[in-house]
Amino acid sequence: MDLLRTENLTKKFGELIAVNDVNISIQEEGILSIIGPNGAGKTTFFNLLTGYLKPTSGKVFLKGEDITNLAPYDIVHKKLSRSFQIASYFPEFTIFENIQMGVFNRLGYSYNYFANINKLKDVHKETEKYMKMLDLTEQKEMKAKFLSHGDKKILDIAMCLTVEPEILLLDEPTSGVSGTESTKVFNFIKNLSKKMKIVIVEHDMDIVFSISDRVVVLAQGSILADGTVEEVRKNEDVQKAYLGGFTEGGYEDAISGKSK
Amino acid sequence: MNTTLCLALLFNGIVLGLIWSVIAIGFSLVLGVGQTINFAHGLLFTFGAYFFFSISRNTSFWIAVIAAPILVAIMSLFLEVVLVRRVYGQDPLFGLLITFGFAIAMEEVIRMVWGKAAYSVSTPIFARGQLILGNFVYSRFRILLALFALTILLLVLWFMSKTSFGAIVKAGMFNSEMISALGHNLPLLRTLVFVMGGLLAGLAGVIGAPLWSIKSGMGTDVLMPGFIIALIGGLGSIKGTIIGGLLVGITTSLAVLVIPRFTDIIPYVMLIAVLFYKPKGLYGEVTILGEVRE
Amino acid sequence: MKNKLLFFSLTLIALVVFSLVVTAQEPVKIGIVSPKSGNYADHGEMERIGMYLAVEDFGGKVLGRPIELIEVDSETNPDIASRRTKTLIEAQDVKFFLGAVSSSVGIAVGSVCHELGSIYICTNANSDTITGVDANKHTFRVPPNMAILVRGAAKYVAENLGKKWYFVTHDYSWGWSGTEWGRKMLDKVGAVEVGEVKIPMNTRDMSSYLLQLVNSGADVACVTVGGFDGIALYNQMGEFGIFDKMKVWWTLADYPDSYAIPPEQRGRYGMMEIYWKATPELIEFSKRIHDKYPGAIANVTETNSYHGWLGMKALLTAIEKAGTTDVDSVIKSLEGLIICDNKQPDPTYIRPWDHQFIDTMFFGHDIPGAEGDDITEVLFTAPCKDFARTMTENPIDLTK
Amino acid sequence: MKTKNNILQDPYLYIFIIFLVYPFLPYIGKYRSVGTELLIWSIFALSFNLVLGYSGLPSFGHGAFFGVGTYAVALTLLHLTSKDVTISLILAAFFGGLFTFFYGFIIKKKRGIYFSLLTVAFSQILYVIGFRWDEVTGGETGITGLQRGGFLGIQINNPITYYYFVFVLFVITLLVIRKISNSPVGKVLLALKQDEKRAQYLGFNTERQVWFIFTISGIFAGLAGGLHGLLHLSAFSDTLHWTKSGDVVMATLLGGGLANFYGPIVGAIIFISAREILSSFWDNWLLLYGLAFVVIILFIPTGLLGIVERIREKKHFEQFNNNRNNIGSKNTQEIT
Repeated sequence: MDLLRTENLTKKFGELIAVNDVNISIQEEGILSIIGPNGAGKTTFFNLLTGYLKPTSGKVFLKGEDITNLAPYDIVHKKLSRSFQIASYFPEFTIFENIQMGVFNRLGYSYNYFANINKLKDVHKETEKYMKMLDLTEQKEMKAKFLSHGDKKILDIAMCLTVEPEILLLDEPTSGVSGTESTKVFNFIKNLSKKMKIVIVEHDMDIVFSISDRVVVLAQGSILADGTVEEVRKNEDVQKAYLGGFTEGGYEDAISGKSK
Repeated sequence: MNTTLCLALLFNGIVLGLIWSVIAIGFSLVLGVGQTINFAHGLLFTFGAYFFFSISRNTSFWIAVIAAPILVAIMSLFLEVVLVRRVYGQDPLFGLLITFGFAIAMEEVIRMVWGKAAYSVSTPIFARGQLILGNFVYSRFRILLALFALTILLLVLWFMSKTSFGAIVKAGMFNSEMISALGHNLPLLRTLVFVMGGLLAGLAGVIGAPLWSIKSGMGTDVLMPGFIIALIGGLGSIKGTIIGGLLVGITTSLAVLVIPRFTDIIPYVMLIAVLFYKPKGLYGEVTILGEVRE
Repeated sequence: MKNKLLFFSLTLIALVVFSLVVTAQEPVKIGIVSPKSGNYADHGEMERIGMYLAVEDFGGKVLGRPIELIEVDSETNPDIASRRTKTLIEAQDVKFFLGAVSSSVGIAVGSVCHELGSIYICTNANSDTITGVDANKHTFRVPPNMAILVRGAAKYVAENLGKKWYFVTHDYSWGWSGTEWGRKMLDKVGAVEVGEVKIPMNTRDMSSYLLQLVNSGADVACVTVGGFDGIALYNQMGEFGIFDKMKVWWTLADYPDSYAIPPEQRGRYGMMEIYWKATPELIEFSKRIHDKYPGAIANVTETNSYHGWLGMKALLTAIEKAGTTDVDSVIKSLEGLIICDNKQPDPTYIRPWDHQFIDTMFFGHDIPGAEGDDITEVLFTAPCKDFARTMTENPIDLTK
Repeated sequence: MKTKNNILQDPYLYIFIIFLVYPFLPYIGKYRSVGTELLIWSIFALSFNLVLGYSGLPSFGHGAFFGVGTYAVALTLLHLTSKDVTISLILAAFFGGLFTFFYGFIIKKKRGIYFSLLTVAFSQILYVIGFRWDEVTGGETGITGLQRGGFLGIQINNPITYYYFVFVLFVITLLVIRKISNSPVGKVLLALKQDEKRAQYLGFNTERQVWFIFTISGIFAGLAGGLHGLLHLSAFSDTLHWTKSGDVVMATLLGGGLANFYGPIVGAIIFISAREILSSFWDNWLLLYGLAFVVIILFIPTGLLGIVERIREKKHFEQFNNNRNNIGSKNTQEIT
């Protein structure tokens, strides 16, 4: 039974077709990467999966259950969580408070009007667990808005984890992150994939080809290619879509990412 | 209920709707492009009426019709540059409060300058008398004012859809960052739109002065239908504002037969009903941070 | 040593003299609650002018003690008016209050004064309830109420203006009282009602109501609409040519409202509480107002300024008569007081059982096109006592 | 446990003492009805700040729910035989909550400009009803001449006992609202104010949170309105008018409600007493009143206590800036 399945999922903004009749099914194991040029509809696709946008037509199934019209907060309770292209977190909160929010929800405190936060031992313990996991403990009392860009990305992902998802959708986790920190993010995602299904939207070809078990290529809102890293590399249409009819010689280096 | 009365009330609703639309358009443009709630719009309307009253008494009716809106436009330039410009992009409540405070203060200035009494403007000679068709009686002056309002609305409609400035203003509503990205000077655009709103408020004041007699508090009474029609019509949509104005005007005018005492509630109920089903308003394409998600 | 003793005794004497003078000089505090801001600020201003002139007539003193006027802004808001009246009583122990342009403020201030034991003379509110169901021992009311005004004019209107009446009612308690008294007079004067339209408070655009009036086929429009709504209605009546189709009778006509209308659009009949040319004293009083307060909205004696003057004069006369500022004895001396030098043809009498001032009223007609100040002609004057409510009609007991 | 010194730092202590001693203060103590008014407005501003300060919802029609409370008290006292005020105050809070419950459902999805304008629209509906439905609300002349009986038997008719009755309710309200703002829900509200989309993706139904907090603030607003009605023994439609809703917004902003829990109280005290003093000295005081709005928004948008918060945050930033440099350097050696 597949973990996540879409049936001719389509989204139109007026005449613009952002996602065009996408049928995809995502199984249990490994890391799936979704690549494609800007405006291919990757982020819109994530928004449709997680209930942020209502599809113009088509359906989304999570473990067989139809979640098309559910709101993000209901889908999150069904263990499907996602991070954001521009890292989003609570700037005025400290890092501890940011992570604590997800724990509040999972431990059922979201409608608790009277508990004194400092006395909630279970919340405290759980939040410490995540803080250790991300070695952010030294900056525990620092306001999130003062973090470096990379740390913000990690915090965003950490907040997704507090929901203990079975599927984690990561929207360009390393974009805008400098060399040293992107390796830190890269390793972090690597060991996460052991515990849960990970779907990444990514531009960095080195990461895509070294980390993914399966690659899906999106262009103008529809799937161009879907298969292992090797199959996608060889695929004619992918090369054409990516390079727009470059001369013969240039294909290989562009695809292999050396010229970056 | 005899039919002539319903006909008269329907006709009266159209007249009322057109005049309210002139007020609503100014509010809608400022709200659309500048994303600020301009609660001083009612005050600018009042200044239009007072300027029209003073100038028409000392000079001639026609000089006043032209001079009053221009004076109000200059005043709105001052208001935008000194105050409103500092609250663009901040919490919408700030824009609302700063213009609201300015309106309270300036209303007091009006009372200091023009005194606290109510004034009336005498109907110009050419517009006196009534249009009488059988027992359908209607004031000729009101019809002329409605036509004047209609011309203003059509002018703005033409200006917004046909001229390049109009196109930039419309684009400014969709995505203000895009406008500055394309090299247009966004702050200048917002100022010009605010001044345009002021000019429209002044024109509406010229219409309102003879109609509803002039008192310092007349701005707040007119502001409510103004912003409601702007939202019902859809922000920045001129067509929407005109249709919204007619809708509200006609319903309010006919409602006198049904619930004479509570006709003033009609615009508010219509607003809540429209925004509940169509958050962007009837013809609105843009929502300003109105909804978290669809 | 000696001069120190001398110095000490001199200061002692000075102190004693000073305290004596101060007590003798203890000012009589009078609170004035009238609108200084908001839409009715102009009526409030005229009211206060009348009061200042009355204090001036008394040379600024009563019982040999200086008069101290403490003014608070009612903002024509009953909530704020009652709070500020309460503060004056609590903090400055003010025993006497005057003022109020609207009935709601009048009722609110009256109930606070009754609760805390101060006298309140309501100078400009006409709703019947102030000397009716809302009356109390501490409240007096200067202007005539709707019963007097409407009954005083009804007979003349039926005989001279027309028999088919169409009621135009300001849709709140004051407006209803005018129409109710009009309806009660219908069969007495042989008139008949051909319809009614209710105009909600704070309406700007009167067209939808005037359209119902214009082809109602009535002879007379009996209008009880006041304040800015009244001005807007009067102004827009000209537009819809109401005056060509029927006569218009305003149950309560204020001079400032007629004055605000462009001359060629005037033409209403109406019962006025004062007519500035009725007596030489009133004409002289108007000149006095004009000279001292040129900026005022009306440079002749009109309802607000006259009643402000009359209310203050009655209070000061009563205090002089009672010889003390004790509230109960001043109430006693107010009840039944007759003021002869009230600048009117007949004296003013304060009825003891409902604390209503009774004097004369004037039925006038705005002359279309009249310029300057002399814009109304008086058709007849009527004594209020013939039309005031009797005990049977208004059974109230102020002693409780 | 609260250690000794931070009890002294807790502003609650000072506010408690000031209001406790107020009637006995020289000169100003005599103004008991103004003192009671300050307490009532503090309750109103605190509950309003749950919506504005904590959830970031720019409500501009909260005067409506205050007015509903005033009318609830007036109508129950008018029609109920016994002069006991207990039922009327409970009804005031109940109806405040009921109206916010229904209207909250309608606008729970709206934000920003739409939220402000829809709350103005709703308060105007209640104003027109209150102003014109003469048979029930007394219309322009309102409802007057009420008597203040006992509350559960305690006599609260004379000004002093009523002042302390309102003082007790004020203390209870303050503790309850402080409890809510320090509770998990308080944190959720602050979170949805900063980034509502993020909060939704952590599983919070932010629309329902907005709906509930709007209702809770309505309950307290209704209570404050009821106490206002009992203070003046009357009910008028003026508090419902949208221009009056500006007062509680300005009081909350002036005090620094956006930055500090006690901001609304400070704001209410300054704003209401300034209005009283100003209006008794100058005919055209509305000019200053209007300009105050402009000055506050332009120069101290986060209010007086907001300035305090900003200084505290600057210290917080510097403190982390220097120790972050050494953390930063430690991290990089570790990886390479």
